Amino acid sequence: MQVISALFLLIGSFLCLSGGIGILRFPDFYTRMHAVGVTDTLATAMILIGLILISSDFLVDVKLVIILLMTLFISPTASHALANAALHNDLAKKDKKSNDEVTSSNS
Amino acid sequence: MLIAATIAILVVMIMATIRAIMGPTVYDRVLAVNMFGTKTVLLISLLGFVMGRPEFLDIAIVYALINFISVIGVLRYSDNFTLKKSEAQKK
Amino acid sequence: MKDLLAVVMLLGIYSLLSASFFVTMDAVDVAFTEAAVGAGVSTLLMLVAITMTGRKEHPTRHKPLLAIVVVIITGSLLIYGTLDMPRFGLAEAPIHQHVAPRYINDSMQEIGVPNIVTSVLASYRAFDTFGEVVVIFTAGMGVLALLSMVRRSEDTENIDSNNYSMHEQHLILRIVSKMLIPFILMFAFYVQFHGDFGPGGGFQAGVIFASAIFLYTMLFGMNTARRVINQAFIQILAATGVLLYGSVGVVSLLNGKSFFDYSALASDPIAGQHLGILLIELGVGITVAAVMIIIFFNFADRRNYSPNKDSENS
Amino acid sequence: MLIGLYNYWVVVVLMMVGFYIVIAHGNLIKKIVGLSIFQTSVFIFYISTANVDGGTAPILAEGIEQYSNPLPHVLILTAIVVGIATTALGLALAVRIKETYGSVEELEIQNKDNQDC
Repeated sequence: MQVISALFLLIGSFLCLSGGIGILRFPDFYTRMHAVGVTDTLATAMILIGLILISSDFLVDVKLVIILLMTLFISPTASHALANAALHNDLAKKDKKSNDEVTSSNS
Repeated sequence: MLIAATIAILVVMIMATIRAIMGPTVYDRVLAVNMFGTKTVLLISLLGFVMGRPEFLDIAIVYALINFISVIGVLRYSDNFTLKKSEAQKK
Repeated sequence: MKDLLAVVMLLGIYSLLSASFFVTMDAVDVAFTEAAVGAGVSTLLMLVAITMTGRKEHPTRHKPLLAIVVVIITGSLLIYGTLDMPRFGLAEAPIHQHVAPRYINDSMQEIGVPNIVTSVLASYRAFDTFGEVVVIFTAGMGVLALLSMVRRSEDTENIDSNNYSMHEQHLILRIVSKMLIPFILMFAFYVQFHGDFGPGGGFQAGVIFASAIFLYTMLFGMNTARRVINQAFIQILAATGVLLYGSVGVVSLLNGKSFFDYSALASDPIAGQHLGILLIELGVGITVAAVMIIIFFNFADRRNYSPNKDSENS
Repeated sequence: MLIGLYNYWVVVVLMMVGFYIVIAHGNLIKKIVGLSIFQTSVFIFYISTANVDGGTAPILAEGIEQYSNPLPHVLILTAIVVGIATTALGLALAVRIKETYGSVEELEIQNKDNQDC
């Protein structure tokens, strides 16, 4: 049990880190959003499952499952709302422009 | 392993903070704050296990909820700014 | 940083961080409160205020040099003062010698509640907490006095249609929130009544309850929320909480014990303590929730109406 | 010996950051933000003094001997909620000032006052 839990925790930490690198390194908002939105949910699920495997108390298990369920609901909803709001406010145009400027200045 | 995961989450939190400080647009910042919130939930549940007092899990639940509320709040009111701006431009 | 919106968001991160700090310092209840208050309510209130006062800070002529000198002098004096303080985490520090041992060793026999923070908050220092609740109530009344305004009916339709179009945009958000809000309310009650055994209590529960209402207000519009929660009703509720708290003290006074000595409430002292703590936490929860809702509603109302008022004036 | 005092220094630094914001910035909202940073530094001060080496959260449980000091926790718990209530009051004042003077910048408010006199 310990080994499996450690494996889950390891995968979770790896996903977290890749999401963190994604939010720092990606060039514009939507790609960052992609990096975070995808890794966040899975990483949270992995780490919580890892914790469930090593906990011995039933109440603790229940609470962890509640957190897991809520993350599964909330995280995609928040990402959706964020992307929706950004799209509605014409962020895409601005960002593309600024990216074009950046790439042209780089090249 | 718990400690390793905690450290990984701390590193990611630092990264999210950097993005929140740099973030060229409001949405980048909201994204970073949201990510920071989910990582706090994980950090607190991990810390509960590291210290051997899993009572901390209640706090993690509160965080998950409050984080959602504050993201919605920021979007609702930042929407308002942009709406006002676009109306002003139309006029 | 000139963009106040960014400042507020960083303040949110700061508060999340300080709550994590409280967790590592074993202050579970404090972390709970900071989680509910700092990240949620205070960020929201700041945001609403910024929508009214303007988002950009004007570049003003600063005299930072003088300020920096003052700050550095004060800071170094304070650091000089800390040199005599006891070492961090020292078990023999004076703060741990005075009343804390009694709370830790005897509270189980005297109060019968596992969470020491709750027993100190609601029983040993009940009078202090009563003062705090009255301060919160007064602050709520202050906001009411400053910001409340007579609602005009002709604006209602306009705002309703605005909100309607907004709902259409956020369909997914609305459905998920509909599922979440009952859960948040349930959780608030859990925190309220489980405060004797784990982290939690009236203060936290009140804030969580209020944030569920905030979420509802933000997604379904002010008028829908007003229909659910009447302003007059919530004002009465805020006063009821304080009165409930105070009357528990008066009842124990009438039963021949001192003010807030709950062992007078029942024949068995421990049962009396339990009943007293339950009632007091309930009073605190009601007042905090009602005051937070009053504050938020008045800010949101002001925001909806002030543009019209400005155009009338100009 | 000195290194054991670092918690106080962190508090002092945070407190001074808040203090600097309050005295150096003209925007009232920003002053309130500075005040709340100042406030949090006081919270951190109290909570860090409550910590005991090897102690755990002050919720009585079987087999735990050393608890942290619960008294500062109680004080700060109520202080946080009172703090948000007073912050809300400050924000309400700022909103009213904005409505009356049309600005929340200290200088502009003073200029307007001088003109009226």
